[in-house]
Amino acid sequence: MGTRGWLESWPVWRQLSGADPLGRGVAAESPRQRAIRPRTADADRVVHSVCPYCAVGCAQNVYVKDGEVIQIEGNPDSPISRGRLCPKGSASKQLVTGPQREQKVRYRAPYSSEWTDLDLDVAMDMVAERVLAARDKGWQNHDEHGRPLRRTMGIASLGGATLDNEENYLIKKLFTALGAIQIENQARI
Amino acid sequence: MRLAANSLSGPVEDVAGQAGHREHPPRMGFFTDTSVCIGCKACEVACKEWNEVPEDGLNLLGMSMDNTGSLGASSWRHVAFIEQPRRLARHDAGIAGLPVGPSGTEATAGIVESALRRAPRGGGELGTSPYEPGHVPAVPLADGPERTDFRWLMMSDVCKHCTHAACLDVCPTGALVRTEFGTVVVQQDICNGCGYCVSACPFGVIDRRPGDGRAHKCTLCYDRLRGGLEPACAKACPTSSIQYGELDALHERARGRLEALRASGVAEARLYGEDATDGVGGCGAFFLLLDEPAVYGLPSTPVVASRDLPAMWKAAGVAALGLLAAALSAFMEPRER
Amino acid sequence: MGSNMAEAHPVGFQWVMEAKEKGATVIHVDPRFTRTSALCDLHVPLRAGSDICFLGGVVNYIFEHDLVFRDYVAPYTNASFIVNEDFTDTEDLDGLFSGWDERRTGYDRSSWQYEHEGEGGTLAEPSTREHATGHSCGASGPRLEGGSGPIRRDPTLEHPRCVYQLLKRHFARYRPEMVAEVCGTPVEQFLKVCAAWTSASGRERTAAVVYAVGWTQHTSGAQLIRTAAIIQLLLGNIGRPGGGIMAMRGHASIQGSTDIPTLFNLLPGYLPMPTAETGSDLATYLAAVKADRQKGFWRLADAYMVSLLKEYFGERASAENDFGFDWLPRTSGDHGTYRSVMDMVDGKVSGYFLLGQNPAVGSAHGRLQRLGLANLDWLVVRDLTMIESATFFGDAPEIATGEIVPSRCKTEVFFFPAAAHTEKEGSFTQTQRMLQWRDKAVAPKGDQRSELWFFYHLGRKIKALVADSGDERDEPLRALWWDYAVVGDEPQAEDVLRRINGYDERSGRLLDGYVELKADGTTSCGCWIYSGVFAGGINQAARRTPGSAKDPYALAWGWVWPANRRILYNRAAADPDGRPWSQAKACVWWDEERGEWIGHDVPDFEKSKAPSYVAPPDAVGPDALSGDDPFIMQADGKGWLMAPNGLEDGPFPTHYEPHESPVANALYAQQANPTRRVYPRPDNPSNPAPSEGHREVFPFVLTTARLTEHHTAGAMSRTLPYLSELQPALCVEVSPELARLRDLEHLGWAHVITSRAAIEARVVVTDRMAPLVVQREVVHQVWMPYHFGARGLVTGDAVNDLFGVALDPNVFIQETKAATCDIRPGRRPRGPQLSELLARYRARAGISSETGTARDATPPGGGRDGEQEA
Amino acid sequence: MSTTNGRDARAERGPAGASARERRGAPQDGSAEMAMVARARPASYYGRAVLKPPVWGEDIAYYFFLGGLSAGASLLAVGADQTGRSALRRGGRLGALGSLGLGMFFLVKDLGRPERFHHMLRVAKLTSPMSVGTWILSAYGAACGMAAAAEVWPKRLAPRPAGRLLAATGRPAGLAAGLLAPVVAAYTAVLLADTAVPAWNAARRELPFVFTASAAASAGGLGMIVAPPSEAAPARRLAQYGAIVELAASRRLEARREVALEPYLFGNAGRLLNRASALTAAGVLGSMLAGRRSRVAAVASGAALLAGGMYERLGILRAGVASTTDPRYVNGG
Repeated sequence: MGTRGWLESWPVWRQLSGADPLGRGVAAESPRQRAIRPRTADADRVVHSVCPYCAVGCAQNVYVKDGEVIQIEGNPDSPISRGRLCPKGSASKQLVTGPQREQKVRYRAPYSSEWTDLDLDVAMDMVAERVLAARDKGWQNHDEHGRPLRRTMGIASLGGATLDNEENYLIKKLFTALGAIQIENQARI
Repeated sequence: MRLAANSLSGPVEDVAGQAGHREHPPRMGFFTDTSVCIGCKACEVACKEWNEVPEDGLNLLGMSMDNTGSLGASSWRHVAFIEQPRRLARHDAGIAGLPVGPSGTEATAGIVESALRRAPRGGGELGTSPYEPGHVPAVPLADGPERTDFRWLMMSDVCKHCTHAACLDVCPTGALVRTEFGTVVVQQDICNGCGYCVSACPFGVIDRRPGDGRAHKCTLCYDRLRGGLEPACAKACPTSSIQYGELDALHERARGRLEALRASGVAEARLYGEDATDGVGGCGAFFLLLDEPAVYGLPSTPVVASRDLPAMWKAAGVAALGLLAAALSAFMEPRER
Repeated sequence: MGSNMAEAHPVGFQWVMEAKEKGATVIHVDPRFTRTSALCDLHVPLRAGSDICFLGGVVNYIFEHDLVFRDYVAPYTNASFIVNEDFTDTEDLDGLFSGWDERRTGYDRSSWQYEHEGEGGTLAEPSTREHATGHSCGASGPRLEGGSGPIRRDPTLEHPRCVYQLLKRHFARYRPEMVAEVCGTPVEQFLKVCAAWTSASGRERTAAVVYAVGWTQHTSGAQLIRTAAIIQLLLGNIGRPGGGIMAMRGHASIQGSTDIPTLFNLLPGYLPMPTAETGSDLATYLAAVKADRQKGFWRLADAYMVSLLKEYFGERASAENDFGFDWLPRTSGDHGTYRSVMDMVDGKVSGYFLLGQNPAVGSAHGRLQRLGLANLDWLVVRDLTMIESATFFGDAPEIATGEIVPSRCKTEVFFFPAAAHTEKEGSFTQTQRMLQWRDKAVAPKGDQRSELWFFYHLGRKIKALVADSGDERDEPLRALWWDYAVVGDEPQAEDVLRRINGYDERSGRLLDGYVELKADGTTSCGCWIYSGVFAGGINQAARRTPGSAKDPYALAWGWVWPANRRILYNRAAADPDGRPWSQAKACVWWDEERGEWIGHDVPDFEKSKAPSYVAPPDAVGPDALSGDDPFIMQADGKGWLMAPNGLEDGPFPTHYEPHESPVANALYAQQANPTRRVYPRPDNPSNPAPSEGHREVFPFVLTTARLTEHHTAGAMSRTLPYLSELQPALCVEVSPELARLRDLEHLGWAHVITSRAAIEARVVVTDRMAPLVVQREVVHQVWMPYHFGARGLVTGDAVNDLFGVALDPNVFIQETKAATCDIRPGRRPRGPQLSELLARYRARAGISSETGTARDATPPGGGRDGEQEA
Repeated sequence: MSTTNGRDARAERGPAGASARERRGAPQDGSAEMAMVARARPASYYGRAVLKPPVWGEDIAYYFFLGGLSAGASLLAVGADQTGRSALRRGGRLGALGSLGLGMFFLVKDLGRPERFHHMLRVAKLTSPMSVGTWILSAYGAACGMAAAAEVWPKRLAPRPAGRLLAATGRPAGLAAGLLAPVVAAYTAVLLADTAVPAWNAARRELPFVFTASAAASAGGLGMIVAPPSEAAPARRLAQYGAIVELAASRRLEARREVALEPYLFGNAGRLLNRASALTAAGVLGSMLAGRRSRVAAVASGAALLAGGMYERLGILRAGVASTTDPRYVNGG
């Protein structure tokens, strides 16, 4: 940088030499200010999504950079939401990227006051075994009139209103094959 | 160097040009139409998400549904909620015929006010820092006439991006600048936290963030504007209460809206901040209000203090000369023994 | 009504604001003045839980002022149908309909049926309580033998036993003065609503109704919505643009979780679960789902069911084995979530899955929920964050009272972190039945997994465990088709959706819609109403073409079931001759030249069936639908002003007081819904009914709602700083009048007490709450948001602890929108003192487990409505 | 924005001052609030401040005081230099630099980002009194520094080139400092007046006089401390002039009876300003009665004047803050 360049980098010089003598605009801009652009411009990709809160179904654009969500905002193309989001929808970046989210499987042993960590695959095996055991424990083959029931009262489930259709489909299908009938969700509440 | 006309006050045709921007885009701004605000606060959240503004206190304030309290270093949008035992034009609150007593609005507002009196900086840190009102003396519900009506006003407040921005005028580091869009922003790499802008702003908008030390306020999403996007709050606003666009077009739209509202009987509707002849030369963010500005916590007649700067320097010059003269005369006396 | 749309669905409310801008009158009927009320033209207060009386008053007004849209009502509804002469109305039985069975505390519905031409009159309808009950009808029209006719009709609507006249008489006493007395709504206010609503009727104008859980969470919730449906039918506002009844549902895919249900009584597509009675074989089951001689598309339920079984069991489902029907479990009565929780308390349930659900905060009677959780063998919680339902062993209020002792609580808890909506692909079905596909943005971290992953792999592991068991009861697991496409270890949601859409099993082609389904096992389909979502082999839910002037319904954005129809029953948007009622309200219409229905929307009618078509008398199913039968899912093709079948609590909606009410029923001796489900148990006490005395103990009406800034039980909002700071504390809103009465201070503390719980909150004194005069007495209402719990950035007592379990008889939804309570200044007591306080209140009110559960207003000792468990 | 009809408003409300006193001065027992609520309140948003109270702490008041003191001291030093009062010159020059240095310390300390102090020199903004002040201070500081350096340069090093240079520039530097000094003393008043703070802005005509006069009084006090009474007559006179103008300007603020000026009279700020007036008056009286005879009395009087000057700035700062916390001062009422 020559002397002139050095001088140019000094706002006072730019005040004296340029169109902003009072130093309230261009003269006072820093290099960072001149380079500013929206962080979404640096996104690797924009992914189409839908707000996970209420059932209006506002379309969201999820901006992703380096495998992380850097911004979520409304998709203006949506005939439902026209790009708008309520406070909850507007907070959904915090919802998915915030520190409140758990990342590890946690296990509370009977009679304990503590959580401990558990390997995911081990936990899955434990749950599979317990499902079959609970199923057997609550199994009912026939009712008092001898009519077939083929069901278990040992397992119950609650949830699904914020899950995907495909997920609910598998849940209902698997539980039905297991004979579990007490499968419920928020729609009952 | 020559200064343009109305450098300190009065209407300005080309604010960005006055700040040295050449071939700049038209002046952009906000029109906030409070008559369609549903008080959802999406603007507050969308603003914080985009600008990564920190949470500023988890406190119940008792100001109707407002738990933000005011604009501040960590609240660049603030939705005000005003409950009034009055009628809003043809709106019917359904109070008539109910077994009601006097309104509670005065008493509840009184309790909040007395709590604010005890708050740090008189409640001026709402929107910037946590504040727990704690227990305040109860105000007995007043006797009086039965309430007969009710209205609930909501308004999303924001930095006004004044034509003559006091914060910008007084900033000694050049951290505050006028952008090519005619908006006013703090350059966070420059601000040294002198705090002058805080005292200068006639709207009580900008503040210094504790722990950070720098001044913060709405940037009208300068970065987004640079990318051709609209500000986060305006984009989120479900009912288009917050409208973003070219200021001239917004003015036109606002006048149309005002006429329509007045025609429908809302006699109190008024525009605030759209008048280029007001004390700040008009605002880049202006409002359609349904009551007088003070009700929303806005100054009735905001003025940029720099308007009087020449007079102030003149007075200071006289005082300085006076000091010089006093010093001279102090030594002019014959030498004492 | 029953919805606080601006607060609970702000983005949806933009359309209301736009309609208002265009001149629509917007009315909000709600116990409390909300952010919705502030933006409406008119807010009308009413007492929580009195909505049927209010709406019945509107029905009455329509008849009194002769405002029925006859051109619509006569051809499109069952108004002209003649009803069995044995039918007796509540007017004559003081709040009961004919067919009441005291022993079963339920109705025999045979006297509610239509009269048929020719021999026999009515057709016998089997009607034990557990058969074809409301909860097994889902959103479909219920079975109706003889729906295809010939039904006796009087097109003049003069016959004293025609539905029209019966309806008129049923609501004759619901006059404005009665509405004022029951609802507390001043006559003048009520009449304003009537005038505005009825003016939006006829060819040129329509009115729309928006409701939410403010209507469903009542012991008469289903009938409440029916009352609105009756009004909308009478005004000709169903099936038309700008009309209808809009359920504002509260969760991203709660509509989807009803369509593809995780509900005990339903299989996908509103097919009922087999019951002990209907489950002996497929034919018996199908006979219970559909009548032989009925109209409409439900007549084809055999094709839907067989296709489902083909998806479930693949090759193993064949005509020889009844398509594996016998592998399905059978229900017997109520297996709803509240029943299950009581069974947990009673030690009958071993394991419990909570999938994005937080019943310790979000379900009624939190204490019962937590005691249930503490009495399991194991509990699996899958959520984004730690929730109260997982950490109950450490932070339940019952630990302070000594009711839960961690060291003696055996429940083994597994917490699995869930993937968020950005971390998995899949479809949500929003509140207008629209499926919208989400793409996956990023990979979840650590152990976070989707439910799809979890259940796919759980199923895989279980199938492996039972592969060689030899046990007959494991046969359905072995037969279960589970070969969904997997990439890495991630099951592919799109493949699941393809299987839901269905295939032609012979050609392997994806089906284009449910009309292609066959009952012979040659098609498979996971959910018949979703068939078509992969029409043409394309994921229609992932379409994102915005709407335009030429395409006002944005038909290429997402996909709406059924068949991408945006307005259900839109045949009714045209007059009987097939012309739009008016050009401004044109939606679909009959194009004579092309010989088909066309329009802005996808016609919800057989495309080439002319308006003048008259079905032959012996036709059944879709073939029996005439050109003026717009309601193609109904067994008679008509909109039902009277429901001869499908509802537990009567063919007409009737005003009953909420399960807990401060006042006696002013209309009938019958106090509350006689068929409501109550559970008289010591751990589920009810506050007394007025006839039982002690009404001064719980003198106020309690109601709850959402805040814009929070989401349901709070796990997705109380944990976020940006939302928590906006509503940082549990508050209770009271009127200045109640504040004065109870010495409550703005921003001070108060506690709210019912026979179940006492919880504390900060007081907000506001003019937005106002007392009402009900039956000449002042009634105060208390409002609280229900989002708070023990965890998160902002915490508070769980409001749902205040409520007990009393359910709607049709859908088993609890009454959490109206109860009685007391409110006192100051914080609640802690630990054992809290239990003592509640015991004192129960003693003062003379509460036993039977209190409040009496069927009617007659002194206790008569019929009981308690669920009688064998 | 300041109230233009303050007189009427105040007259109507009668004991408006009393209510202000209650709010800030009286013990907070709640009775004030009760009384307040009973009255119909002027339109406001829950009584919340319209403006942000200044973030400036007492450090800034110290800086104002020390800056003024430095300016006055420089003037004294010039006079003393010209009139051969070496003790007064020495005390003035060192006092000017010392107080300036200490003042700068407080100024920088009060910044949110002190390490970015130098950003003040990025721009030269005529619209910003703080920027203008910064540049004046820079020049003034340099002059002050050179004058003080000449004062303390060891005699045995005088022959060195640097010593010779200092000897030559000491006087011109002192003179330059003296000429800049009045601006240094006055600009801080403009700095305060050029804000939205009602009490400061409404006093924009008076504040420069208060500030320069107070600077004179303080410097006079300093002169009386650092110089023997025999040399300190100009210091005493300067103090007297300053005190008279300062007290007169304060009275004038009172006399204007504008609502926005109320905070100068009541509450915490009012008490500080009363104390300032009392100390200044006592200092001047002391200097007139005993200043020329007793060194002890002179030092005591000087100290009183200095304390008075400091309380003056503290009071003005507090009055400004107080005027922002009540919406009444912005929107009337």
